[in-house]
Amino acid sequence: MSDERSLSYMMAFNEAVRQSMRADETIFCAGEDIGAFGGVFGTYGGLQKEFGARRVVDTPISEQAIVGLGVGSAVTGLRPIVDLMFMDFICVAMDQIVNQAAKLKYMFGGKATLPLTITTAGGAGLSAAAQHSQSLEAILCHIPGLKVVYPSNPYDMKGLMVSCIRDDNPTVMVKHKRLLGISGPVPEDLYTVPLGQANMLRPGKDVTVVAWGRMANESMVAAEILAGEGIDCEVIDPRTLQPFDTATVVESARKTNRVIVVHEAVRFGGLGAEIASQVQEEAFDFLDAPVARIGAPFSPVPFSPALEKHYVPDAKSIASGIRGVLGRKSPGR
Amino acid sequence: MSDERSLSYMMAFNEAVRQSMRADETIFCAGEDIGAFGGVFGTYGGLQKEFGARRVVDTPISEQAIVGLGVGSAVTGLRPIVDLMFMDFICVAMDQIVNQAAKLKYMFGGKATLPLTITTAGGAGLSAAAQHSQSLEAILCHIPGLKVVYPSNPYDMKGLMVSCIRDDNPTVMVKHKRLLGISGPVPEDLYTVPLGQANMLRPGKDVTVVAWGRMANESMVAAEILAGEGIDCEVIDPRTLQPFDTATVVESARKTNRVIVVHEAVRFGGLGAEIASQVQEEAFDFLDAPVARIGAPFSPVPFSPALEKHYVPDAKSIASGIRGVLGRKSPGR
Amino acid sequence: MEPNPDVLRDLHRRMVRIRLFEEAAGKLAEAAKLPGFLHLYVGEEAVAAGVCVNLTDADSITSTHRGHGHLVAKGGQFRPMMAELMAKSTGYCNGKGGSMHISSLELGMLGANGIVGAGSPIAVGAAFTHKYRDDGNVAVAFFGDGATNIGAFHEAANMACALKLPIVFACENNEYGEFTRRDHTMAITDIVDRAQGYGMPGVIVDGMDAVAVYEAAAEAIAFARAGKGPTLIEAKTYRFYNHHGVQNLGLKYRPDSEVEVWKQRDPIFTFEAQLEDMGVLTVDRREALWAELRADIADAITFAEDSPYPEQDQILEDVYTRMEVAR
Amino acid sequence: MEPNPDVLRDLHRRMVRIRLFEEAAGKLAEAAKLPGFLHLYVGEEAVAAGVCVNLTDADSITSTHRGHGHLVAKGGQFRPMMAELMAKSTGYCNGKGGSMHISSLELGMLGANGIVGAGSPIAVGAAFTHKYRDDGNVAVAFFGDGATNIGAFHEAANMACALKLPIVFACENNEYGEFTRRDHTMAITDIVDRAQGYGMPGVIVDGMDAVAVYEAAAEAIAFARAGKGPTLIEAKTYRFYNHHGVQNLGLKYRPDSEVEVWKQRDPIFTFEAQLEDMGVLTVDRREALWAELRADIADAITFAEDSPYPEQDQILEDVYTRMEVAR
Ligand SMILES: Cc1ncc(C[n+]2csc(CCOP(=O)(O)OP(=O)(O)O)c2C)c(N)n1
Ligand SMILES: Cc1ncc(C[n+]2csc(CCOP(=O)(O)OP(=O)(O)O)c2C)c(N)n1
Ligand SMILES: [Mg+2]
Ligand SMILES: [Mg+2]
Repeated sequence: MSDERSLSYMMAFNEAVRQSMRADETIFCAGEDIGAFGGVFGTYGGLQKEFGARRVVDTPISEQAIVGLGVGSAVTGLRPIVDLMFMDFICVAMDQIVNQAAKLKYMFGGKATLPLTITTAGGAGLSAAAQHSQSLEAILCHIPGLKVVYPSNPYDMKGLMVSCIRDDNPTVMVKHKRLLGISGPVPEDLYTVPLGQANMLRPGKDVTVVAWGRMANESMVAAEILAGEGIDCEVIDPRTLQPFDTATVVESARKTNRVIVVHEAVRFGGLGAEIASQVQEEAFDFLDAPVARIGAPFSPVPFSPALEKHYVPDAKSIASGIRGVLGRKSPGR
Repeated sequence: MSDERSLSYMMAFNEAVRQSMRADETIFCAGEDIGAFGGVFGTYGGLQKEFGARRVVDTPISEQAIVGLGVGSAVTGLRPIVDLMFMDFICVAMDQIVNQAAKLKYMFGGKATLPLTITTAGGAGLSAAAQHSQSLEAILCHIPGLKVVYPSNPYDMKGLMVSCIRDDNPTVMVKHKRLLGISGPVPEDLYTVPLGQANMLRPGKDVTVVAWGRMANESMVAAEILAGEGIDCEVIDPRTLQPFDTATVVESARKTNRVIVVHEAVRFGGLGAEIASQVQEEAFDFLDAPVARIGAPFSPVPFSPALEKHYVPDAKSIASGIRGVLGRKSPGR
Repeated sequence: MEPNPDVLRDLHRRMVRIRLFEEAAGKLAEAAKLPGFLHLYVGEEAVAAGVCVNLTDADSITSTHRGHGHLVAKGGQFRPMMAELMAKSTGYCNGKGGSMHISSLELGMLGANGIVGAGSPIAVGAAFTHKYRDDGNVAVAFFGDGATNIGAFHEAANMACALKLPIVFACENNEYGEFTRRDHTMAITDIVDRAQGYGMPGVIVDGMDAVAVYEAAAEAIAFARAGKGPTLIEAKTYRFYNHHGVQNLGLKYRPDSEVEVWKQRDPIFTFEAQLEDMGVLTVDRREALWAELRADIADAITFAEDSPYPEQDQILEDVYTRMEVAR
Repeated sequence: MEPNPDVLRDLHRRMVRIRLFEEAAGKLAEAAKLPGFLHLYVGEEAVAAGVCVNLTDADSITSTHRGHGHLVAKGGQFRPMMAELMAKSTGYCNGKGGSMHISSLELGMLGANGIVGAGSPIAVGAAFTHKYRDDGNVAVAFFGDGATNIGAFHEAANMACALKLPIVFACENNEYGEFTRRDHTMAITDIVDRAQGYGMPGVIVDGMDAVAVYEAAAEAIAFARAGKGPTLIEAKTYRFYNHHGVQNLGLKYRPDSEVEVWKQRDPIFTFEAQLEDMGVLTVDRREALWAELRADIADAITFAEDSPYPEQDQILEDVYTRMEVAR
């Protein structure tokens, strides 16, 4: 059965782009090193070979012009996929993303469509230090006009990427660097995972854990650990961060009465704050404890693995955070 | 008495810079049109005349290089003040702000000081449309390494600006465009308002209102309106948004049991989310209602005054938001 | 590429349309009838007209904060333009964009832009589409002298050359960026000196002379249409009014004498004199044209004034293109 | 400005120090002893050495992702460098920066930088300080060919010229940006063609020839110290190893033959042959030098290996400079 075929997160991305490009001549890709070389993470591997340099374009190191290329070609009728190698580099192109791509339709009174997909790689865990490890999704989610997805597994990767490409709005697809190699079942056909729909990774009754990207997987490990302690976690992966599927999270909160949000970004001002705020707004009377948040400490990402391993939340720290929400102590703390 | 001298918000800024420059030869200013012309908002008026073109520098339209000029001169021993005319333009310079200024000290293992002040003008209300009206403070506050201030009155403006200049870290001073002309008492001497200390604008017992910049003033008007209805608001202006004075807000929350945060930025992902999250974390058992948030709807800032006036929160919408927190209906709703 | 009489009259008409629109907008602004910022194009008409006479609606242009002139030159209609400036729902952008974001995609005008330099990368994208589709169309990026100091311009220029796109970079060098003289912000005399650093031809043209602009643009556009890549055109020009609004209310930043010298070279009046000498335009015809267009302006103002403002519930419209849920 | 024998020996020593450091780092990386990314400078030693021989600790430089060579050339010590690469608390950045952010402010080395092009605006700031203080010092911005396509470089170059700052822009043109050939990303042959667009002199130099680099840099630096403004130097060079790491493990992007041709021009070995011909360096002295420096490297590795990692509680240190509460 095709559904049982296993593919890596990276190749799921690649297949989403490849199959979409086969189906739609208006799609092209552009970015640094994505053509002949296939991208520094290999995510664009082989696409130029199949589609040629006309449709898979190596660009200069010019992030502003790369996004501008996307904006201008999208508004004139193409369906561009442009790559910003590392999520940190969105800062270099921020004007084109925030002031142009996100606002153009609105400023034009709605008389424009911008079917643009921006792809990038986020997250820490490679000792890549402060400028190559950030999780900046909260910034993007604060900007009206953008959509943001952050898949945690190969199945969602393919389906979300296809949805991003087909979406008539500027979308940002964040790949987590540390997930590129993980494998999982990915159907061969061209399917979509709809934007804006959370995924219930694990039903449970004691506490709701909201987490995306690599943190979704770490949270699942934490849930396993806690299952052994008799704690039944419900783990929700929002998958799309903007628009955010509040309904699913609130419904869960009303059931479990306890919620914790986990993300890799620094805690202060992270997306966890928005989610926590919404949950207490909409499920106030159901909450038995404050909505908790786990995120990185308030510092840039340190280079040394000796520090980075404590910096990034992991199954262990998530488990102890969840115990905290339940008013339990972690062993040895 | 000098304390009773009245000065505009704009001139309070100007005086802070002027007096600081007189006292410290390492301070200089750079930005577009700030020299001969005194800045498009007049905030740098007359400084080049007093200090010469060596210390008050007209730059090319090059926001990245303007901030870079600040970073490089700060790390080599000067105390630069660099201006990004409109807050929206921080996006143009985002890499230098987020990846360079904010992180340099950390990446260098602490062996650097960066006494850099970035000044800019935020906020809507001038029909300046989507690219000249944004309130992007939440983005800056999410970045470890930066400090962010947003004064609501001339007294705080002068004192906070002096503190920013003297601070050995990169600080961002946001002036609200619509407050430039407001006047209030400003001492003539060189004083500071410490960074990280909220200001209790109005003590009250029924509900805590947290608001900054122009929203602090609108909230005060709302408080007056509500006083007539027997509602006693405590209004807190955090003044510094990063580091945020959580203690003052939480203390107030524990007293009033009801909190609402008001900001001009879009609600989703705004700083209100962080504040609401912190309050429910630290005052959970004291809250009689969810922490509420007022912010702009999730769209770019519309040009038409007919739309903008509904887009930006004002005393009226704040008052009805506060009534909501207290479980009361607004008249005619 | 000597322009024929039809082209000359077309150039003239476009310039007069710009002038009248801008003068009217200026008056309305002084009467506090236009909200927001207003950057007038008066004095620079020959540039937009000279370039756009060479374009069709299928060609793309990007513009600047000083964008009305470009839109008029590209065929913009007075009614929706005036309505947009007045923030009405009948404007080109339904009142959501205003002067600084005025646009008309049907006319290939991809928007005025409030961020200096940000239009050029977008023009690169439009040029990419034209090349990708092989549709024979081109993109033109308009921008000021000051904008050439910003990174986005540089990246756009380089990328366009690297990808050999059908694009023309049209620089309106009016010697100032806001209130600061150009020679304070760059150490070169001619913007066109930047062309060689990207590997494209660069040409200087008298921006007060519509025919000179027309000829240079015709050549550059033909070059682009022929697949030979970008050109940088530097048009030396001048704005007659203040950076924004009409009169300068702040500190003086330009000597009156300088303004006067440039006004002597008014691109419309000098051109009209030439056209009359050449017998292409009679006094009667000229007067009739101005009268006709003045009436159009009056009509547009009435239209705009009579138009409704957008309604509050439109705030949340147009942020996203709504997608069918199942697809 | 013919270099005297002392300068020649200094150039040589700096180059050998870079080579040995980089070869050692490459070996450690292959043995998985270095976390993170590693961009080796091998092949380009003549550029950093040729420039930095002209500088003192009071002069400032900014660097790139490929920054070890610059730091060594500026006087960087092996121990804290190696410790930094090994992520130890005794490193130049206490293990917080790593290869990509290695720095030493005492040596005027304002940091390797992970963002292509971002160093140049910072160098402009340093040059501003030098001019402001009138201290006679200069700033040098090192960057690659690929970096000249990014906006930040452009803004920095233009601003430096507009403000006439004491700065040298030193471009290491190694013909590739990561895995993409330069001619795919720009339509010009020589980076130096960009200089004229800013109004500064531009000079091309053989980046495999330390003396040539030295002479060009000496002139440009003297020009800057004399208050005459910036210069762009383009050094044609080549990296012998992969973009990052040592061997290319992915798709082949450079022909072996091309690499070979450049390796024939090894900047150290060709220089040593010259120095021996000139009698400036004897075989004995050369061998003694390599041996001495090899021992230094071995010592640095031991030092680094024996050093402790930073402790968890250091994560939240160094984010801010703590301020006295009352001041
Ligand atoms: C990125 C950015 N920086 C600064 C501004 C403020 N600003 C608006 S117009 C302008 C001057 C532009 O000069 P130029 O490009 O020469 O165009 P001109 O106004 O002369 O037509 C400036 C600095 C802006 N809108 N965007
Ligand atoms: C803004 C930005 N874009 C992309 C990258 C990824 N990147 C790292 S090095 C590099 C190539 C740089 O080329 P060049 O400037 O020629 O320097 P070289 O590596 O050849 O020394 C790229 C694209 C980056 N670090 N920063
Ligand atoms: Mg200009
Ligand atoms: Mg290179």
